[in-house]
Amino acid sequence: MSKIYNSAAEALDGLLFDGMLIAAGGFGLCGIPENLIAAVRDAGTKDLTVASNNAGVDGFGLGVLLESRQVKKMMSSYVGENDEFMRQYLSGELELEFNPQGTLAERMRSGGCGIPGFYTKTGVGTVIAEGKEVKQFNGEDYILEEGIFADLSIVKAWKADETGNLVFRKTARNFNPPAAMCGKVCVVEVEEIVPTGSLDPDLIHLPGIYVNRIIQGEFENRIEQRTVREA
Amino acid sequence: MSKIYNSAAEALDGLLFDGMLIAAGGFGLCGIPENLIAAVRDAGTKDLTVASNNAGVDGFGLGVLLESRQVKKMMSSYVGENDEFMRQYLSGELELEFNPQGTLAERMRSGGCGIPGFYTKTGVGTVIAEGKEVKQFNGEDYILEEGIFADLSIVKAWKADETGNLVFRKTARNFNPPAAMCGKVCVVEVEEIVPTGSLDPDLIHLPGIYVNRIIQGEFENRIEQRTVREA
Amino acid sequence: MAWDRNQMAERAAQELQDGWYVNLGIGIPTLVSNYIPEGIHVTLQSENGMLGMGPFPTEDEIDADLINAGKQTITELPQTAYFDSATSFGMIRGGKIAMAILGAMEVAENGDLANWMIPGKLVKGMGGAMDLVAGVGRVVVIMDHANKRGESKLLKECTLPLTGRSVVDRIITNLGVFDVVEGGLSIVEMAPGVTREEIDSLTEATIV
Amino acid sequence: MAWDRNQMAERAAQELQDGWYVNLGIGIPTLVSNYIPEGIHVTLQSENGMLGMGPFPTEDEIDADLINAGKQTITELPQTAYFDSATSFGMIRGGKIAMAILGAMEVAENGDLANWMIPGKLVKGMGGAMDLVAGVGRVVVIMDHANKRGESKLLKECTLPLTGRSVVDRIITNLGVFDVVEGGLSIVEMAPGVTREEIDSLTEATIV
Repeated sequence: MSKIYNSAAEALDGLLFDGMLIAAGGFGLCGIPENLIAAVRDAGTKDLTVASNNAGVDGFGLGVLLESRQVKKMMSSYVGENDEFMRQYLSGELELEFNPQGTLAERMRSGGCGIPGFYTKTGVGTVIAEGKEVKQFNGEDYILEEGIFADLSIVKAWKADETGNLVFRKTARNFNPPAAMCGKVCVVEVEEIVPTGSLDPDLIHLPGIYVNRIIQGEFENRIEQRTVREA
Repeated sequence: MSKIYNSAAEALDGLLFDGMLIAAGGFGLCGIPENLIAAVRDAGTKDLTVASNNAGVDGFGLGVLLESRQVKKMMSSYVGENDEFMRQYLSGELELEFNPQGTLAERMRSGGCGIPGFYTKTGVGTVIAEGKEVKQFNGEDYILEEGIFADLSIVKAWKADETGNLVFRKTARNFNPPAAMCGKVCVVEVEEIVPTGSLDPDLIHLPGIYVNRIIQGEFENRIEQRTVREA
Repeated sequence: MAWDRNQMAERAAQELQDGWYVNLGIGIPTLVSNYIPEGIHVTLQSENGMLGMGPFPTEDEIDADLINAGKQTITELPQTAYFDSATSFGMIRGGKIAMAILGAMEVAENGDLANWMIPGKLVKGMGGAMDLVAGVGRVVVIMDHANKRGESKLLKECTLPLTGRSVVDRIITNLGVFDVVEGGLSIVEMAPGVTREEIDSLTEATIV
Repeated sequence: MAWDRNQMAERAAQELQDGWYVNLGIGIPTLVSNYIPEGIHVTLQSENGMLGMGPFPTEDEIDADLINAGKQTITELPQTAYFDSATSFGMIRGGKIAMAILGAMEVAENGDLANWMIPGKLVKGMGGAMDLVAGVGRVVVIMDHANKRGESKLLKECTLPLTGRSVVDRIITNLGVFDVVEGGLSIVEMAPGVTREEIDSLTEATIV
């Protein structure tokens, strides 16, 4: 039973449905599953809820799903790097649930680890705490945050072996492992598929058990803020 | 400010006090901080609570702290591989708090991650649930488990660089990362200290931020169950 | 003819599906790995932090840093990945392991399982058993149908402290295969030569 | 003479202690890394998953897979370690980061901090700011003493939505250094030539 698929469209076949919850890896435009996002756009799946730290930019990353009006709701920590997002949000076409960045990452990991809720001090006494249960531990207030259980995870890794063991590269790791964990099904796009046995078993970032389908992607690797120093 | 100390005794200097809670890495006798355990015995610190999956064997691992009567309470998932443990437990000299193995590991990670409590299905409807808060998520019962916040972590790694970045080897990783995370102070013994810059930044299992003091240890690497097949 | 230990393990191996990640308990469940059908590839998890558990090592291959959850020396495979205990039980609790095959002391007709302690006897702890039964997709128990005193281990209600409530899906004993269904246990299969009357007389649990 | 941006950053750098792990926010806090005193070694965390953040890259070194939390291209150092976002905020929430130096819109005399949204204006989100102020050992704010309309940003109570309650330990403004203490703010230091009268007249918060 091979996990390797020939294209992003093929890898998503049978997994998409209107109204579903998708968890996506990436931070800004770094380490985003750009091939799978494009395939979701091509499939035309509607009323998506997308859990992702950011919402892409105009015309790239999750921005393409906003342009095509496929997203009903975003669960994010930082957005608004694209005009279309803001237009839809301000006009009430798009729902937005802000999550502190660490809370979002931990909610994804929790969902993947069978933990439906955990307590955190993050956001206590702020708008984030509104409507959430407060509980004291050692005399201090904490709020209850719930695990995210996604229908589908789409993530980007550097290398996969044929069994789905994954290795990420530098800060492109970011939300990809927690996003991968929290989906019922996880589809991964990678820069390189390597033969099983060529990755060191001690140095695998995410074991293949979390990975259902793999494609080799083509990457633009766009940079949001090119900052340099003199050589 | 060097993290490297010359001996286990030196590395523990000023960190030990009667009645403290120590989290220890290791599974069975695999990946246990044997040098640091011996140094705690030599220091004679009393009334210890020790969070560790197992309790060693007679005369080795945490067994030496039981023999010297330094342990008041164990928080473990599987014990009784040593007679002295059972003698003290059955005679009421030693307290024992059983934790399901995964709950123990998650409680350690949670403590290290500033999470004072999380909900799990593990142990629902069993003696483990007695006295614990039950909460429903999606119509199913979960119990509240609390994070472990240790005064000191003692762990064993394969390699450390001078800044405390750690790499573990095979199944000797086990409880060491979560145990390392949950201590106010963490002391690590390793097989080899390598120069900073010689570990691949992508392949570090536990970043040096979790590590306060490092020693090079000497290891017996005892095997509990030597099972072999014909060559 | 009731099944022997190896036949029970062989029958249990037929529960496996290609591509599955599986956790095998200590005892008879360990034998299941000897009978995995051709064409079925499963990856064995060892809950101390490993996917892709290989066979016992040769004398030359023994490595103190490479043991399974039963603390036996083992080997790795090309697809092996190591991880820490929090991650390991994260995948167990999170339902990523398709099936656990475990031994048991008692199973009740509602799927309650008792396999970790006998009051008054030496209590060694539950280890990872409670996490496994709470988390994995499907729990299959392999055990003798009756205890040494000839009493049924398939009960109306467990008498021993539980490992989990309503967690067992299927039971494989020396007499046959049983599913936990509404109202009791249903017979999926009987060992060759075992009769319904035998099963009825040796089973306390309701057979539906 | 009030401090300028660079002098505020230089003053903030004196808050650092040898061996500390530190998170620097976007804006003036980023400048702090230019003024780390000799003999003080600190490791900078970037909350998108990195410890040991290096300087901006040369044109040749630019790598799309290596950015900081402000999404700027950066470089790594010999001691660098990468990790995922859940681990990154685990160490933040768990108090492993000794200090965060952050910008702010308003700080109240009880340490309340507002630095993530202005109602009616474009809301981009809190990113990691709420996690940082809730989790790190010590929170130091660098900001101008007054806003563009000349109104104090050190208030009795914040008017903007909060990032965290009672989270700020110390505030460095162009006029001086202030600690959050019982009953209000105490003056730790005044910029050269700044008078107590100036501070009193430009500060809404209680000075104790």
